[in-house]
Amino acid sequence: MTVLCEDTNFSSERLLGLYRDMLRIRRVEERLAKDSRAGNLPGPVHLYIGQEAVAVGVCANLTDDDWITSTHRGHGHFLAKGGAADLLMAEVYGRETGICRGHGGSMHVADFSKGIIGANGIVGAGISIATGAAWAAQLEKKGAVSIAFFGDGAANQGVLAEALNVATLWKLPVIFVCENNGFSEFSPSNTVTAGNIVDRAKPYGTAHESVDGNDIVAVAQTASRAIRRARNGDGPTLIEARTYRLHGHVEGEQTFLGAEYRLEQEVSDWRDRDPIPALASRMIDAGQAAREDFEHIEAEITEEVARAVKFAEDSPFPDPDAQTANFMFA
Amino acid sequence: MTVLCEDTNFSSERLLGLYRDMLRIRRVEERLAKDSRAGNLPGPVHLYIGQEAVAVGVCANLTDDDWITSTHRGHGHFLAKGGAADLLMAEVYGRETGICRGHGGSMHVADFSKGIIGANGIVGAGISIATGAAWAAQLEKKGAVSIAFFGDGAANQGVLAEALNVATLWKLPVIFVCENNGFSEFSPSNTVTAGNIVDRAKPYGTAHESVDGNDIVAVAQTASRAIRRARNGDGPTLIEARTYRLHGHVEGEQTFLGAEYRLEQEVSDWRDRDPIPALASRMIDAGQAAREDFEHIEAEITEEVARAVKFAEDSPFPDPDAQTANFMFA
Amino acid sequence: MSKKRMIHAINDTLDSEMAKDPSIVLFGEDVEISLFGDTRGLKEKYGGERVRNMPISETVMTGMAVGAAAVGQKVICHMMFGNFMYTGFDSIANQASKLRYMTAGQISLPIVYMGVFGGGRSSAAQHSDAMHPIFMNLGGLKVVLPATPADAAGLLRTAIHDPNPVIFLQAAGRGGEMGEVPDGDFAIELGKATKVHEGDDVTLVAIGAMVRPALKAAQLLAAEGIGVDLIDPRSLVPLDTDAIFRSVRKTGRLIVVDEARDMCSAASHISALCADQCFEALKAPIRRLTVPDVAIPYSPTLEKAILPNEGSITNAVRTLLRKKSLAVEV
Amino acid sequence: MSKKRMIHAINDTLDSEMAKDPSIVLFGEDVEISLFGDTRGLKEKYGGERVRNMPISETVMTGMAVGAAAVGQKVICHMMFGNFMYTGFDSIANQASKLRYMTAGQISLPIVYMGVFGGGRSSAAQHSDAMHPIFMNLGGLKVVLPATPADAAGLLRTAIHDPNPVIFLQAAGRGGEMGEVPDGDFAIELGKATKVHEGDDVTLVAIGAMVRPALKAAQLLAAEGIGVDLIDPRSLVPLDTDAIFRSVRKTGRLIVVDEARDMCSAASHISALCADQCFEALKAPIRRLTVPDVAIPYSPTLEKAILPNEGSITNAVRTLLRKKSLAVEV
Ligand SMILES: Cc1ncc(C[n+]2csc(CCOP(=O)(O)OP(=O)(O)O)c2C)c(N)n1
Ligand SMILES: Cc1ncc(C[n+]2csc(CCOP(=O)(O)OP(=O)(O)O)c2C)c(N)n1
Ligand SMILES: [Mg+2]
Ligand SMILES: [Mg+2]
Repeated sequence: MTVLCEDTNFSSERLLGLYRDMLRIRRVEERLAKDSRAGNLPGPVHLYIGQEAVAVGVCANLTDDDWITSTHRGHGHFLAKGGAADLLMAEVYGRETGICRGHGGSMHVADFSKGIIGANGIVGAGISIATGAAWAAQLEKKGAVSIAFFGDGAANQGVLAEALNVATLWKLPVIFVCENNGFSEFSPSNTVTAGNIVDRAKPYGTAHESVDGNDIVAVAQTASRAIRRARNGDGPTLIEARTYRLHGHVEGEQTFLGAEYRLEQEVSDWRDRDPIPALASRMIDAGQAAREDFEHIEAEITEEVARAVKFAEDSPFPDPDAQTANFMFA
Repeated sequence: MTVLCEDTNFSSERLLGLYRDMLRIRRVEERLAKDSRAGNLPGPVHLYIGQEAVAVGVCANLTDDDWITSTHRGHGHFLAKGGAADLLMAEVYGRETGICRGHGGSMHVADFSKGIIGANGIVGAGISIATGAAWAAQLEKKGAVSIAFFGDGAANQGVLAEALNVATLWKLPVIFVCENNGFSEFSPSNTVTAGNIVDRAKPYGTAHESVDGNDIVAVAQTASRAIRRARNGDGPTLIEARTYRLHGHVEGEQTFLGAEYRLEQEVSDWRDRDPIPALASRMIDAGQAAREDFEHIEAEITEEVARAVKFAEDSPFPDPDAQTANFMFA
Repeated sequence: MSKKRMIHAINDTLDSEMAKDPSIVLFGEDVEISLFGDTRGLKEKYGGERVRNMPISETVMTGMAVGAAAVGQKVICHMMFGNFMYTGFDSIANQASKLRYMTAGQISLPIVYMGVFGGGRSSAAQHSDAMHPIFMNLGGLKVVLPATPADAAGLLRTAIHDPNPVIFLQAAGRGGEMGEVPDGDFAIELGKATKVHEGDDVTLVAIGAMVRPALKAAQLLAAEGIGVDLIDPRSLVPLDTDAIFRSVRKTGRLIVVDEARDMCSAASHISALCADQCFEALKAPIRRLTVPDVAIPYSPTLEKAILPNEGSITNAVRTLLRKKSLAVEV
Repeated sequence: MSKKRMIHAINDTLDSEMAKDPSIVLFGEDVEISLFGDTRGLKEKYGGERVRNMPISETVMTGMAVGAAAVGQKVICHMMFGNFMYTGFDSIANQASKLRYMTAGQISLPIVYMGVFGGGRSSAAQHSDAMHPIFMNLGGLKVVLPATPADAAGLLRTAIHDPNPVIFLQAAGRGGEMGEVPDGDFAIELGKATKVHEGDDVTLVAIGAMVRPALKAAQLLAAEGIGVDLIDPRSLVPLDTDAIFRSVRKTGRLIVVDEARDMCSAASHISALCADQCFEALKAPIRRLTVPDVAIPYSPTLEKAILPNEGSITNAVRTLLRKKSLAVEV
């Protein structure tokens, strides 16, 4: 019997914590998938299911004083960074009690009190925002870092090149985390993305690492190295995490897309590499946890999600008379 | 006695032609520098003096059916690609007879009949336009290529990364020619540009070459290889040509800048490497030309410039009543 | 005549024009599979060189359209959501809108920038702007907003062959709407308004998605004995001022219904035109029904409240007509 | 009081505010040496972390401003020419203008985007737009256009500390203009117009660079016995509608002078507001003096002809007042 990971940072307790954080994302989003199918959600949702190890692995190294920017597929980052499930759920339901009081919705969930600058409906936009937050962190000299999560599709936005250049020159404490899930919307990556994304750091002399994005321990370790460099003033890192989204680009896409754009075999291969059961098996195999530990967590999360749903369902929709233009200017 | 260049493409006659083309740019712009000092020009001018070998060396491989896009420092590209000195001069003077009938000015000289899509006041903008023209060339299947000239400063615009990616994926017949003159406006390149620009092609798997931009033969050969690849359907190339502008960023900058931003020594070192006398000496040393050849060319160019100036000076300013909104829509 | 959805009317028009004119090319993100369905099936018919998926790279994309059009292609540049035109804004605002004028008409630029615009579906702030006023202000761009499937087909056909850049905005809420579309290749001239409802008491000018609620309002008001002259301009550049002025001079009253934010909206401009040109015919203040100057909120209650609708339109008409004295309101 | 150029008034204001408030940071291309002089000397005083040269990367730049401001800095983002705001448009239009609203007021975004705008100096199409209407239409942005050195100082001081994004546009032709500036830290509230000239016959609202020719026109007309009430709104968002309405209700006549292109200009919007709110006071059509809907031409004869000036303003006033009958003009 060997421990799963020799890195002493990964105690059983910590690993179970990571498991819990991944499962929370999974169960919240499974509920949203169901809601979407049932027509309960006002707008579109892009689910993170299958990619949980990236957000959780990276955010495991962060505190509320660190900043993240996220994407249209942002629920996972929100929850992993400490955002509350009930506030998320109420937001996606469009309710007054949502984290943005219903003004933002799924693509704009943000909680500045937790360092969550927010999801973003513009592909690639979080990259520049995180770079700016990193400049602020550098000026404040408290060792905070800033993380930009973005997809492989977003890596084709020129803003990434601009950000790598300026962040490297200024040694900004920013980590660019590219979640390469193999698709840029409905286009397979290799049809729209030349070369390897991680290599895009090289011409600038930016630190870079590539990692299995479905291996939470590997992600956490890679991120930890990058974050340490950033906190030490050694500048940015580009991390490419290879992963897969087990759901579609957007929930309900089957109803309006004319064609299938991915192979069943591919989906099922990746389902076999689902990061959540993978961590559980590895822990059990290594004797670091028992099946009941996971059942216990499952039960807790089930309850948490049920509470969040009830909270959202019981909340009123925002009253337009009270709201319009309220938040236009500070 | 050895010939200057073993490449049989470089006969004495051709080399003298390249010399003439460089000298034309030089003398036209020296006149514009004088005009600028004298307050004769309506708007600002950014001179190409010192960089002539790049435009001439590249354009030596092109025909009127090929396309170029240029920059704010665009007179050299215009003339090298076959634009007429008198039409350029009249345009910069703001006259009705200018190539854009006074509507464009120095930063917008364009002559579509010569394949000159035009100078551009937006740094980096020509990159995407050339990429689009290359797509058209690919569709038309006549072997035309498209060249984007841009500066080292422009290389920090994200559009370069976007263009490298798409042009490589689509195998577009476009050559990205970065004229690295060491300055991005008034900022030394190394303060705003991380790494080597030529390396920015690598992550996409784009062909790339770096060349001494003051050596016209080297430029012409490098461009020739890239253009051959493009015409053969083998896709784009990024060329980095190292050069220097012997004048300032914009004529007259001394009068409004508070400080010097480059060393006299640096300027004089580069003056010693001026591509125009360099070619003359090399040809004379190799016995490929005699001093009188150059004197002859000098005399011809002097006359051509004088004619161009007279043409411009004798031309009326455009009549606003006849013009306004004339060119708004086709 | 056959009944179809607007999105299918667009798809059919693209298909029939591409079949006839090989110089028409179309590109954009996922245009092959087609998120909305408007470009579906075209790649299969016209091949991968003429119908091409782009990487997520709006900056290079809008500029490629300029380059390809400048050298002879008719380009359809599919931007998906109008808000992504902001991402690729430079080449629309600084290039496409200006290049013909700057070069004194050396070229035409047959580009259609297509996108979905406007609110109503909880797509939230970054997918719901009504950005036509911004493009109207740039000059050099035509701006088209069809309200029915037939108009979408007829206007798009004209737009594709127009030698100028056209912003073609399809209302988010209208794509799925059914309507009769004439068979065959029918085209509608840009700059020709339609009279959607006839009446003598008040002129309503309604734009894009606002035409439908305005028509319902007009029908309702007709039953109350109030005669509404309802005009759909269909294109905002060029704008059929004749039709609008004629109506306002008849009714003496004008309300403009526009889904744009209020400040510098199309409603502002049409109001201003009439306050200048129809002054002596006016019997009442000119009113605008627009969106408040905020981002579009996600929650349906909030979004519904800020968009003009049948109720707010009928109210506005009734209020305007009830005004016995024209007392100043503040 | 001391007499200074507008550019020095801006420089002094930046200096005094940065001295007092260490959370103010400033960045942009060549802000260290400073092309215009407005940021000169600040790096030497406040260090390279707070005053930073950017690479030519407007896309990341505007977004970095959002990120840094969202997490607590007061950011001055120097865009050089207003046209380059188009290059970095996405983060202004999709992020800065919306982020506070989308997050239901979780944050403030103290950013000043500075730039030079407008024509008059043969800077040609890509350096001469008057783009304030575009920013007005985006919502969520304040828009400030000082006409004198004193206003530049007082408004900029307020803008820097305003918790919202402010577009601060300095007229290209005005930077070198002298004017008395009060000593000390004087601030001018945004949304407060000034009455530049008093009169009873016609209201002129003039914006930015148009204030000076409008004042000259007012003085000239005063000598002819025509009383011009000349209002400079100074900020367009917020707009001092009270001051404008009060004047229009007094004079019954309005001409708006705006250097923007006509369609959806600030002139359109102010006209529309008055056609709605001051209707019963109006004695004559509302006129706009704006720029035709074309790119700004280079040649001085062409440029001069399209910009409103003293002559066209006096003519417009005389024509409006001469109208005995209010016959319809087309
Ligand atoms: C600027 C912009 N362009 C296009 C889109 C439409 N869009 C939304 S998500 C998406 C694909 C993003 O791919 P990737 O970055 O790989 O993220 P993933 O969806 O795979 O997580 C696209 C094209 C957008 N939202 N913003
Ligand atoms: C989008 C944009 N940003 C900034 C500028 C201002 N500007 C004009 S030239 C220049 C420097 C360009 O440097 P480089 O690309 O190296 O060309 P060079 O001047 O050295 O030939 C800058 C910053 C501009 N014209 N356009
Ligand atoms: Mg992806
Ligand atoms: Mg340079």
